[in-house]
Amino acid sequence: MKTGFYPGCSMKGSAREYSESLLAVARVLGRELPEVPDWNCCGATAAHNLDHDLALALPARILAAAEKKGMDEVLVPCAACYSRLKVTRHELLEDEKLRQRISGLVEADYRGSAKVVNIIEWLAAVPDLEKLVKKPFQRKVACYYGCLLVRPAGIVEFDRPEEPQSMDLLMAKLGAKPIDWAFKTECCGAGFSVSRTDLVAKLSGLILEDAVSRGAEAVIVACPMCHLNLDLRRPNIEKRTGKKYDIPVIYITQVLGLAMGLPPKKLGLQRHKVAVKFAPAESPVPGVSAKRGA
Amino acid sequence: MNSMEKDTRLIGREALAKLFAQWLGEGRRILAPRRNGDKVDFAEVETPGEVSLDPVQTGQSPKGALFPRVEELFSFPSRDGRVELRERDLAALKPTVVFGLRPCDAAALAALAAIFNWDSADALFSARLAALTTVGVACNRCDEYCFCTSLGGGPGATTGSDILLTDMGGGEYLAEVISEKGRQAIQGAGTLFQPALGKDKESRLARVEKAFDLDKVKPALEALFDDEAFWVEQSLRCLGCGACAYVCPTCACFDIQDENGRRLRCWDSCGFGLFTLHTSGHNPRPLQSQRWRQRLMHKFAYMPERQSVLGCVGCGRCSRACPVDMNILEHLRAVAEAKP
Amino acid sequence: MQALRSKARELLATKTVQVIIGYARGGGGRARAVFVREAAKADALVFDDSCQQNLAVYLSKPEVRKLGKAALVATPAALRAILQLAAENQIAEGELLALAVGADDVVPLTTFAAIEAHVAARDGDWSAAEKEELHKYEAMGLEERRRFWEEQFSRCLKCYACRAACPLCYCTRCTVECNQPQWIPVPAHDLGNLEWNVMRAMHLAGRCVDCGDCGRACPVNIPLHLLNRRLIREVFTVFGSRSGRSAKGDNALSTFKPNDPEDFIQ
Amino acid sequence: MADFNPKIVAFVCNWCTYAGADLTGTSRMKYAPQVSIVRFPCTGRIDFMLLLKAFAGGADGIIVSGCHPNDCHYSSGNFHARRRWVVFRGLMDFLGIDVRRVQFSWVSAAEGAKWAQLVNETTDRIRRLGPFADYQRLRGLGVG
Amino acid sequence: MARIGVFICHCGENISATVDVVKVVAEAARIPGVAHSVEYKYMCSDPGQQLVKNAIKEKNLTGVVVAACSPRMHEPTFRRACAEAGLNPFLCEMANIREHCSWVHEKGEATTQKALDIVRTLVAKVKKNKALEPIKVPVTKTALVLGGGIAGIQAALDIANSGHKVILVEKAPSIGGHMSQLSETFPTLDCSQCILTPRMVEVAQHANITLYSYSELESLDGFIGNFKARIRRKARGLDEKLCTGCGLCMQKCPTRKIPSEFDAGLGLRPAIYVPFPQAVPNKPVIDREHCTYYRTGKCRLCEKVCPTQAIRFGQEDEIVEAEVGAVVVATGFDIKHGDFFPEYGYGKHQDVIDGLQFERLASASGPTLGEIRRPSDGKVPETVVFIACAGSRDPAKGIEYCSKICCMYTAKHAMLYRHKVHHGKPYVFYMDIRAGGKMYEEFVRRAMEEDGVQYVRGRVSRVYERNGRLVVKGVDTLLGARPLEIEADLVVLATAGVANAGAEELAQKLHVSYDAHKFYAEAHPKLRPVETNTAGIFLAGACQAPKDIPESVAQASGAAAKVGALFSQSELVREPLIAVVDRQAPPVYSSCVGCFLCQSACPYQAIEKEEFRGRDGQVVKTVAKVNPGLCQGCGTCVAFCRTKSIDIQGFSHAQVHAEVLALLERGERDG
Repeated sequence: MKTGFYPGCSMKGSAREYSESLLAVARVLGRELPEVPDWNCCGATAAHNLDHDLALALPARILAAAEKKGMDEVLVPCAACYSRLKVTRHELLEDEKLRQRISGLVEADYRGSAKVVNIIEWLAAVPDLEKLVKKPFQRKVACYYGCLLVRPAGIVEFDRPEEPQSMDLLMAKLGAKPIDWAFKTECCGAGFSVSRTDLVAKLSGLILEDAVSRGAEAVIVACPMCHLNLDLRRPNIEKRTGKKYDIPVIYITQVLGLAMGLPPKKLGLQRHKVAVKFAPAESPVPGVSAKRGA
Repeated sequence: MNSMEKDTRLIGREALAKLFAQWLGEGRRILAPRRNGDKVDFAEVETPGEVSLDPVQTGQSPKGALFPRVEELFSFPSRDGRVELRERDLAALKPTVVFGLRPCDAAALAALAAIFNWDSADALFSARLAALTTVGVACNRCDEYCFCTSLGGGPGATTGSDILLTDMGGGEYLAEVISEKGRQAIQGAGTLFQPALGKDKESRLARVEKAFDLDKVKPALEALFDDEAFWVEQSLRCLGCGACAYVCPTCACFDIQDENGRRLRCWDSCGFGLFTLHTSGHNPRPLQSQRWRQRLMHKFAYMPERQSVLGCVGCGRCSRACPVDMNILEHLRAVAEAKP
Repeated sequence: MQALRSKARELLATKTVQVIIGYARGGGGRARAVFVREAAKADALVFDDSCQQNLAVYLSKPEVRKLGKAALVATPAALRAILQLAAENQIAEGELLALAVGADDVVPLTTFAAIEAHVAARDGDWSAAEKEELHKYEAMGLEERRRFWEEQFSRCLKCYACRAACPLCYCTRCTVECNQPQWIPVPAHDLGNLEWNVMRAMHLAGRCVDCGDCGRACPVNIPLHLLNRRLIREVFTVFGSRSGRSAKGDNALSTFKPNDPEDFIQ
Repeated sequence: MADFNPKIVAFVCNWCTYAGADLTGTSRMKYAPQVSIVRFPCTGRIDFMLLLKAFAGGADGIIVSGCHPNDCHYSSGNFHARRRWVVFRGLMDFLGIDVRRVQFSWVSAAEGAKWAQLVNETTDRIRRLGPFADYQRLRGLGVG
Repeated sequence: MARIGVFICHCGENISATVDVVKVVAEAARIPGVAHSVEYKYMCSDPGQQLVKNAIKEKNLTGVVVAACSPRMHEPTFRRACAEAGLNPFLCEMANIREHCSWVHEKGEATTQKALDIVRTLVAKVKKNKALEPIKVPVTKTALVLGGGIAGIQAALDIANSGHKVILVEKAPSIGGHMSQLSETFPTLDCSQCILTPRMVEVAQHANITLYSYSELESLDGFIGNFKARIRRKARGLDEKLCTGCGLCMQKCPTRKIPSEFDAGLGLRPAIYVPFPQAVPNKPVIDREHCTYYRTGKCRLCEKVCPTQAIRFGQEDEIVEAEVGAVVVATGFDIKHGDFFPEYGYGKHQDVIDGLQFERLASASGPTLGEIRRPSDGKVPETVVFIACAGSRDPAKGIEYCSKICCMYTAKHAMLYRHKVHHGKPYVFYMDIRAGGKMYEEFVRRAMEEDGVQYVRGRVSRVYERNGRLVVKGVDTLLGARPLEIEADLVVLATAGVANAGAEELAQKLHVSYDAHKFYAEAHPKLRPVETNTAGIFLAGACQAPKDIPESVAQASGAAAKVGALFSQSELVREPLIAVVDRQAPPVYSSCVGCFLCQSACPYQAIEKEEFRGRDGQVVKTVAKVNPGLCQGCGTCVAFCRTKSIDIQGFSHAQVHAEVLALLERGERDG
């Protein structure tokens, strides 16, 4: 099983800590994660609003490259990229004529042997992960899946679209206590994270509010967009709700890293806007500056 | 035919090659024993080099030259319900030289002719026969299955051959020109031959011991006809396939089939259960033992009676071909020595 | 061989069976079938590598059946044939016993169960040579294979020695003998020969016990057993069943699994 | 080969594919006219000998189609047929006969469109393969 | 010599538009054996049929080919016509030059040529056709009805009332089915029990009906008119003859806290119980899973208190066998419990319930005696949200089809709620309202207009708990797709109607086909809605698809009528298109060698063994024989037969062989 790694733009930018933590964790798991050679933008979110062919061509080129390199699966940690790649794979395999046309466009033939997996699928496939847990992450966590990881159900065919469980199960393995809450798959406003920050504040606010009101100590995410909106946009949220929220937003890979006992710095925890520290009862996660703000 | 004075000469390999060329030039086709894998059978050849005379016998007899496995007698193409009758163009039959057949096979031609032209002359067969010239090669070897001598034939017998060659060693053949046809076949090739200078073939011929007394066979068969136990015993091993009949140089049973507007004649065998099956479902020869009896009776009792010729020449092919080692020689001995 | 002869003597003397169907020395070093009915004649029996014929073929011959209960000197293939014949209701328990001849012993197998066990215990895969033989033809290109078989079949005489020699061609009316309608042309021309040989192979699919007698019997040396071999493998690899292993077993083609492969079906 | 008009025979079951082909008609979908249908109660009834007969008679291609698995009007006829075709194809291929000339398919009574598509695709394939000369030639061979 | 008549139909323009009919007529006339070849505008019309009849008489035809539409359309028509003209109907074949030719090809030579090919093929076939006589099989005039819901009850009563015996099998302890669980019924709001129980009693008392409650079908063999059913009577744990149904055992049973199936889990029942007071038969069963005695080996309290010593702990299941001539399948449906929509929180929040549970809450005989009280705390809900299409019409997450009954019962529920809780606020989220049916639309309007039920056109995205109340998050698409949140006390899901759990297994026992959703398939969606593809087995009620009461009853009566028609004759006439095995005079008897490969291939166990004995009485031959009653004519055996000893009438070797050759003739026929 040869797994390729498609970082996409955010993993190299706003979500550096996501890929840092992923790679750190992969190292412990003894998994190679070579990047898909000469990868390009997945096209989210602009392409599919503008040109259907383009929206398919961009991911098709990525997948073809991976396939050419003999990769059996491509790990796509960013939910947005994941969605694009998964949708493209689906459409091309459904329609041979389309597949040929798009293959022509990108001058590379994608036959579908390289599969697309998201971070949860990938981690869930690791045999007895729990054995690697050194420091159980004993926190009440709200597993936030966001919109793209599980939708459209018919295409991603991953978990239950409205009431997903896979991340909760993963967290439980790491010692955390997933809470039952209502906003697991509600929209964080990613589409508007630049253009309409007020909407982002509103939508993400509802998410935080529900998580906090049900006693969550951390929101766990598997998507750079979600993280950006719940973490970086925290001031906007607080401005809109007039409330303060200390609840940190942590990548699933970071939680795993912490549970494995990796140093927080290696996991890029210090990069978060909202400091990863917990109620005084617990000692703050070592090595992370407690100060707020950038 | 053989009333004329003996014409005997010598011919060498190279000359033989020239003779082949001449035949081909005259528009004849040459059928001769040719090796195909581990089998040697009659097939079209152009040079003596292709001919393989080493085995005692070819797997199949040359009877196909006169009586092919499947042949079209005439055709009746139909279009939109209108039927037209097309006779077979006998003139179109290619003159043929069968080269390298053994004296037993040559003798078999007489048996075939006797059947096909018995009550009425078979036009197609006769035309094929007329266009056929036989150049036999005497046997200088034989095997345990040969018994020509028991049936009045012999390794050097000339009956049925238009020319008979005997390998005298050193690439030299003694050529006996036996018939008019034979003479025609070497017309204008006189220079290819040397005089025989009293060379005698006898020394070169194989020794085939007499295996039984033929005179006893026919009466014994007739006496044994109703001896069911005898025939069952004789044929217990027989599986009733047609191998013996189909390799036999004299077996002439055939079936008529209409197919895609053609009337075809194809080989059949009295060994098959279907051979005597009536439309009613009744079969006068339901058992293999009866069919085996029929095989022997037909060759050694009925044919001598009706066509005054034996239905067997002792080539031994059937015994060699039989998947279960039925050896006709043994069975004939058994008949001859039977005490009914 | 001595063991075989004494066993035969015993079986006949004790009237356990009326006939021993075995091998005797034939012409030209060949072995041939023999039907021994008196203990005194048991010494005619031989058993060596020349004993190839599948004697089970005689179990459906009326004249042989008339001889009474038989003991059959059985090669492994003959044992399989007996089981297959039983599975196809052609012979019944107790009608015969099989003599499985070993290196220096002979094992009488009186029940089908015993035969099944004996076969199962010695069941093996084809020899490397046998596999190679089959592979040789499969390695050919499609066209090359077509030419090969066309040449082979062009020699076929329709003498039906293959059918006669086959222990499972016991039908009293063969498809080739049906003329209302005429399924297969009677003449031995190329089309008739192809259809005959396809039909023969198909009708043995899931039934052939792989004795190779069809090929051995052919007077013009057509490697007919290859056709059966090819289908034996097909049936085994695709349906996982092998004929001649059970006296009850259903024929692979008259049974099915709902999830049988169908990748070739659009 | 574009101008070559193949002869294609379709052996279909009465309950699914024949009805499906009827539906193609009632829906007025068009397809290539080279295919002619022979109706059987069930694919289980279809003797492999008939396929040989069709080829011998000059067919360049054959379609065999019936009910989808579990839909068989006789509950299991198509399952038996399926096994038969597995073996038959194996043999054909071994004899050097191009199995692409026989198209097996499941077409239900509701799949009028699929029938049209099946016929058209098969016709195209047979066109590409050309006349089945190798087989039709055999009719003439081996007669003295 | 054959004298075939060919009759080519224009079908108005349907054929003649693309096929040169005149040419086909001319060409057909030249086919060997064709004695008569004509065309006509509408061959199926009376004059058209007359054409055929006259020709048969005048030209004394030996066979008829009608080149027109699909045989599936008009074969019976023309076969009848032939019969009327004195020609055996099975000497008539149809050449399908419409569906398979004129409709699917463009006008042109190729199309005309194909039409001719088809005609030639059928001419070749019909020349080989044989005159066949219909098969007669006896009919056992007893019907087996599976399922004691309203459909089964109706079917059983109708058949019984027409004077035939009925065996009614119900797997539950009592008949009544889902209808007995309902509170009131739309559109009239009359009490379900009130109209149902009299029927139940009638069943129990009817002289022609044998009721096996708490029983299930074990197996069904045989064929139309001659089925053999094996029925498992599950052990009730008591002697029904002795039990008077006094109910003492139930009062005394110490194990009382078992969720009642009848109350959809909202009520409790003891371990020995009748599902509901009006149960028929009114005899309890012991639930061995919960019964203290079966669990611990102690108790036997019921045995002690039983005034008639009816309790039988040792009782075992009993198999009864019955011969029946017809079967009515009325096994009903189920509503999808649990969740197509986990986000609605069914099973997570006690106060999210399904429609059936609401029925029980609203039912006077229910756990709350008809008061609407929510399960969690028994409070009367102030706000109730009803969610329609909770799974139906949702290919992505639920099922494609419309469950049909939900729109109506949801309206009913909302109404009943308002009638019982006057100040309550009922909301209904819906996609569309499907109220097709007599007085249905009016009924829904009443709910909206008179009972003030709030209908919101939109879907609900999730239901979650927020400080003690259920938040229903949805959208109102009629008010500009405005997101909408309603805080409710009770949420009722109109979950989809689905096939019974055991539906597939039963279908296999019965050899009837079923659709992708495991609902039983009718023989024809429009014209044979109550028959299955298996002759003699009929459908009634929701086992075929979700149905409301009137529909189920109507179909049940329909099925009963079919059974009546079947039972109206003592012999059943079947088409003789079945397999037969060759027979010949002794000593051959048959060309069959008795390998019996056909036997294991036959889907209907129709192949039997026949032994022939010689003069000495010894068996000389054992060959195959086809049971004409069981054979359905698939012909699978035929393709297996190496000796070609089995043939199938109507699709015989001779016929199909001739067809294939003729098809490929195309005029030329050179050597």
